[in-house]
Amino acid sequence: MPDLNIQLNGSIGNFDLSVDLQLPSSGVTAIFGPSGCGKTSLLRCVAGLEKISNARITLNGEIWQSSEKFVRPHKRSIGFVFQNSNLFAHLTVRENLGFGKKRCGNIQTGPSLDEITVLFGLEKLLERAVGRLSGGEKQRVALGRALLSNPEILLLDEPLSALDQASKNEIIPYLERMHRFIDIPILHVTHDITEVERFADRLVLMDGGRVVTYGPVIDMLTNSDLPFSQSQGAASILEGIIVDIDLDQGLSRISVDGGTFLVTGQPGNIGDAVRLRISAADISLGHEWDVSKISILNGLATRIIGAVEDDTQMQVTLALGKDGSGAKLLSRITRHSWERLGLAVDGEIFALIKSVALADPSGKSL
Amino acid sequence: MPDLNIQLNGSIGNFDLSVDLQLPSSGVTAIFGPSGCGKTSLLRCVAGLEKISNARITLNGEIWQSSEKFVRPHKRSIGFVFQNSNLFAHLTVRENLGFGKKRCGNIQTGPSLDEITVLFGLEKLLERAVGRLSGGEKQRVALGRALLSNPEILLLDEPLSALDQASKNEIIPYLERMHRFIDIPILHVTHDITEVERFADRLVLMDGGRVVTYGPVIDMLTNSDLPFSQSQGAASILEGIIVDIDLDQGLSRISVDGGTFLVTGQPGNIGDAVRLRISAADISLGHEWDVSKISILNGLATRIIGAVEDDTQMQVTLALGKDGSGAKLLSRITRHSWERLGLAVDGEIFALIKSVALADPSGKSL
Amino acid sequence: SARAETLKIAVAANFTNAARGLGAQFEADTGHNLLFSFGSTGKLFAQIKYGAPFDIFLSADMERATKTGNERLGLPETQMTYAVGRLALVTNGAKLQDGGEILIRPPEGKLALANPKLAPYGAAARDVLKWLGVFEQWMPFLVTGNSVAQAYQFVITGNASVGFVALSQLHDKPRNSYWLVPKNYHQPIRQDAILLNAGENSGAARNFMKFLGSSAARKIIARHGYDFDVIKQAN
Amino acid sequence: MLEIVFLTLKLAFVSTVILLIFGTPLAYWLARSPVWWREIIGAIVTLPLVLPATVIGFYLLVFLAPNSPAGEVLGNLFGHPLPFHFEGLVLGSVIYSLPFVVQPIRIAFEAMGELPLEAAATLRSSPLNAFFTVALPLARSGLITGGVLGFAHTIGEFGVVLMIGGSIPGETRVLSIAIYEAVENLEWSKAHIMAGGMLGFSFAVILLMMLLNKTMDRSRNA
Amino acid sequence: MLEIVFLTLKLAFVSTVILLIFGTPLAYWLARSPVWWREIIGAIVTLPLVLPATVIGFYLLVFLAPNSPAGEVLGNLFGHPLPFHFEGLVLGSVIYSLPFVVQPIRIAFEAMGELPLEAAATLRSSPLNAFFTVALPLARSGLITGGVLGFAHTIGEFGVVLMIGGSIPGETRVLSIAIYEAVENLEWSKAHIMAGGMLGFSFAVILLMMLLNKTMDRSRNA
Ligand SMILES: Nc1ncnc2c1ncn2[C@@H]1O[C@H](COP(=O)(O)OP(=O)(O)OP(=O)(O)O)[C@@H](O)[C@H]1O
Ligand SMILES: Nc1ncnc2c1ncn2[C@@H]1O[C@H](COP(=O)(O)OP(=O)(O)OP(=O)(O)O)[C@@H](O)[C@H]1O
Ligand SMILES: [Mg+2]
Ligand SMILES: [Mg+2]
Repeated sequence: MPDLNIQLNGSIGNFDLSVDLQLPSSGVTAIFGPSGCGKTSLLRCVAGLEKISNARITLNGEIWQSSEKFVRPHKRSIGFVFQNSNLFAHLTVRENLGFGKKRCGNIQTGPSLDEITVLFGLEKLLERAVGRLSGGEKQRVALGRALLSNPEILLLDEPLSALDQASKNEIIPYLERMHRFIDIPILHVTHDITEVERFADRLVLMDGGRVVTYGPVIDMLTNSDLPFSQSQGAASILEGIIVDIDLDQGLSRISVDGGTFLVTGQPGNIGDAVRLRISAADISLGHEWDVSKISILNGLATRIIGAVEDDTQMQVTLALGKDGSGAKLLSRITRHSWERLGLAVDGEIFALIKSVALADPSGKSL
Repeated sequence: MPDLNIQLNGSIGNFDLSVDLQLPSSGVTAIFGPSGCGKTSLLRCVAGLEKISNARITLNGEIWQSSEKFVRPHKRSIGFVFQNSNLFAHLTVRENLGFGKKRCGNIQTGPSLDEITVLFGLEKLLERAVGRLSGGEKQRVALGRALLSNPEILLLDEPLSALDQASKNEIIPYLERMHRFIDIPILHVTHDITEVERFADRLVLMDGGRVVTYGPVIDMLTNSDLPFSQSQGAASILEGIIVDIDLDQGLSRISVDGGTFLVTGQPGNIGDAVRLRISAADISLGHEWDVSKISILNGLATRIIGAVEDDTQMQVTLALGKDGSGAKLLSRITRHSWERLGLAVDGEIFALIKSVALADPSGKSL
Repeated sequence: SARAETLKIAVAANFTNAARGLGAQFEADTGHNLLFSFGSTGKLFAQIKYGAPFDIFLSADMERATKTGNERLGLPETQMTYAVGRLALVTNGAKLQDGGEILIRPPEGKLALANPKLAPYGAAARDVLKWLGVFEQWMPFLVTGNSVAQAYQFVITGNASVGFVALSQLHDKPRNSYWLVPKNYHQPIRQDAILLNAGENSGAARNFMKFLGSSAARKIIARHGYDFDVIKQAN
Repeated sequence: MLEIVFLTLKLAFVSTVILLIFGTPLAYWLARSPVWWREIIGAIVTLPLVLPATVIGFYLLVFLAPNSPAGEVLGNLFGHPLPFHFEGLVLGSVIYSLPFVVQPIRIAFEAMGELPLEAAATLRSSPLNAFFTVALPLARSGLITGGVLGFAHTIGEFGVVLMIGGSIPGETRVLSIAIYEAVENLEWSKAHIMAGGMLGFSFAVILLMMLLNKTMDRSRNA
Repeated sequence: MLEIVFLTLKLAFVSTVILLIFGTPLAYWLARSPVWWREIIGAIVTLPLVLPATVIGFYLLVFLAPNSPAGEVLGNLFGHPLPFHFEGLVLGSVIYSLPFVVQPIRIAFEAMGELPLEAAATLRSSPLNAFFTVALPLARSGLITGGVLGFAHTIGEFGVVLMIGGSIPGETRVLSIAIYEAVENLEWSKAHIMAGGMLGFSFAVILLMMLLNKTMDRSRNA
């Protein structure tokens, strides 16, 4: 049963917004689209900050907006991170963080102020006036403030855009853990496809105020009708389970539908479900694979199930397993290689992938 | 002769800033560092918005700040893009864009308002009040406004952070062209290492108010003392010249010091200097290379000139050419492969790199 | 003097209507032009002292006119009493049975009067209360206005039940709607005029001073509720 | 004399407090209400200014007279008619100083914009709570300025106060009336002393408030 | 009568213009100067308020008397002493209304913050140019409010004007004095008509200015 329902039909100023989304009440939904396509507007409607006439919004059966009803923003249990931070200028960092915490009742389930302070590296800033923070510091305080307010849904409007990679690498896994433990839905606006790949369960693709399409990230990224698979940054996401860990070599074996991958690092414990992101440009194709001659540790038997010519490159869709029944992979090779290797749809081929290319950039999880 | 000199020693509030930079008066200098390390403060000092007591700033021999002199901001020919856009709320988009243009004298060398409008996709927004723009739209207007003011130096504080990849792919090449034609220095604060790799000539690495190190991007990225080469996202940058273009196959041949690469797309015309970014994780090593068996089009003979063990991976530094006299490459492989292939420093090995992995994500230039 | 002159005359506010009557007559007679500035006597004196361009000062009392002369702001020899004010008692509707009898009765409501410090009518009103021996009794019930005009407003608006005002304010009211306080209940309210330095060489100004003492003028002044029984004639 | 000073301060403080209590919500409403007649109310609030103080006082006197409808109601409420009583002075001062209090506060509320209130709403702060914990602190400058102007104007105003108060010692005779009397009565040295004391005291109060405002200022460059 | 109305409007417009011309830079300075005695000037500007209008008028009279030093200088400058002339009225009105004009504008400048001016400076706009093209438009609400308050207060003020002007017909006798005199002289129907006209006219002017302010408003939610 879809638990977060968003139906919007109307306009803000003279910007038309037309959205119809049914989302589960947990997991991360990335909202993706060009500048000015209505991502912020969508979040504002969900938060009740914008009141579109013809709208229906429900969360877990509770009606937030319908033709008869409009729950005002402060009655909605949301955590909102504004695109521009929007901190309270008259309060210190500590008071900003505490503002929501104080008002969310006695529930002690959420994170504590200390926890957030440490996570976001705000220890030295707590007594600072927010006017004297750097851009990234503001963004961290804003995110911390939202997390502390113990929300039933998190609405994040590019919360990490002003942060360096190291900070992101600290924060994303935390958000990931949090949403898995507290099990609340997160709508996450971002322009960073790698954030989507690492962190999102579902993807909503918007353009010009409408939802172009939405669905599980894995399907969306490999769907050849969508721009993702066409782009140079195209990648596939595979879900697998850790079946073996070689601590000495620093390699883990992950079993996916139709094959096994060797990856560097230890993404979890044996039995854990993990996600593999494989960039299409990282997959080479070869008729043979000899692990003693080349540093490529993964050579998986696959069947070519599709190929799209894109200018001078081929976007090849592969299915793991000789019979092509396994998980799908995207590979991107030159037309030159496609021809020279004599490849064709339905042919069998090895997909060659370096273990190192499979490591998560954060070095923490996949 | 270094033409942009920045020496700062002092504090803003209780944040200590200590900078000593000599930069050429053209080219892009990326400023990189964690949130709160002083990047914005540095730009503000150069712009004259912050007045540190003990400072000396000169541009092309003109003293902007010294112990005797302080040129006020409006007397400095800067184009500043603020981290928070900082548009004029009382003006429309068109008036914001025109604000600097009007005041920069009669010089007609800079871009025109129409040009900027089209480039940044602002056609429909020109008469809009800036309070009603989306985050990305604001950022585009701010960047356009700075470019139109015909500056002698561009100070960009995360100008693209709120933009989607497609917009970035439009804007970055334009900035690149611009800085090459007008030949002004650009200081570019960013958290996105790929922006640095694509766009910057020099890199300034900051931390805690000090410059950790700075130098040409190419050296910095492959320098094994710096965090870049250690990270999973490590990459090398090679400079080369286009020697051949196969329009039919969509491949270009680029000659670098010690070898030749086949890349997809047409990054320029024959004879053009281009830059190749090669992610360390994208380079496989092999004892042999048969282009008819595998879709990897580049197999370059290299010599291993260094190897650093990093946990369970090897960070391998290669030099092109059998004699190891050519350009340097970084490769990252598992220790497992390193051992299985029997590799050692000074050994010869093929570096295997997909052409597709060498394509620029923008699809426009390398 | 055939040439028409413009005279600036500072006039105590209580004399406003009478002054207008006099002015009309004088202008008709002589062709001169009169500009009256009305104000409280204290204000007018301060203005004269600090350079106000008035030719003649019609004070509401004797002292300020004398002071004007003493400080050489005007010509002492021209000082004259042009009117003697009469005090009247009004109520806000209640019938005045027998003169000041209402003052003897236990106080009811507020008694309005002009500020004794600022306005001679106020001082006179206080004299009356003292003369009747009821000042102490009324003390807590006194409300003072800036001027007799304000005292009258207190009564008319119904906020004070009874008030001392100038007879000149009542000249169009029926004789039985107020009690004219006997002259001997208080010091006479002499209003003196004096020719100021600015008017020294003006024939029209001297003319007006002369006119002020004329019987034609007195008729007009009397009509506006003023007396003449103690007139110190200037020489 | 002490009595007069005390009464003056009492009037100024009471009026300022009342002005802030009523003026602040009014200013908030004027700054944010979407109704079309908002500006009409705004203009009406300013209107008392254009009449001379004594004239306002006179109309108030008529309006509040014991036998007028409003006077009767208010008289019953307070147990006595308002004119010639302290409460009447307060009423007159409040009406006459209202625009000086409302307008600066309104500007401060307008300058604040909607964003902080939106942030507050997303953090479960009700409109009322946000008014107190976000809007008021952010409009602090406006509140203090409004308060200072209201305070100063109440101290200095005497036209309305004289008219509606009747200058009753201990009840409605305030310092401004005493100074006025001294000036009119040519007791200039007395006037100088009183005026000097009043200026000195008020200067101290105003300066204190303004310095307080600055030291509380966290939001510069925010 | 027409003469009085004309004189009144002339006084109000001239004073408002002068108040804005001098009050705006003063407010800008008060909002942004880093010097420690800034707040002292701020308090001094507010101080005239605490004295009764007639008392202010009296001190101005003394200060500007032809035989005083200041009076001599100004007298020579204008060709005649200022008291009892139109110019004197303007001076008195300006001094007495200054705080009402300066404070709202100051708040608007403060609320604007440094950022727009920094942006202007990076676009080659000199401080003076930025003041006119950035600061003034952004402080528009404050300017209009200040102007409206100054205008209304000048129209309604009569204490200072009466003292320093002397109510000379055609020269210094303005409507507020005429209404005051009509009320004092018990000519109430005349007072009602004048007060009504004045209220109606002022209401129209104030409403117009406030609506103008709102229609020019681009910056909401900015
Ligand atoms: N006015 C000030 N007073 C005191 N400290 C300040 C002031 N302004 C900034 N700082 C501090 O100085 C440090 C550097 O700030 P700066 O804005 O230069 O960082 P930054 O490198 O631009 O960071 P970011 O990437 O987050 O924008 C921060 O820790 C910030 O909190
Ligand atoms: N109040 C308003 N009136 C009219 N148009 C508006 C208003 N607010 C936003 N818009 C327009 O609506 C469109 C969507 O804005 P929105 O902020 O939702 O975009 P966005 O997807 O968040 O973009 P970005 O990634 O740049 O932040 C934009 O074109 C914007 O100009
Ligand atoms: Mg947005
Ligand atoms: Mg910054």
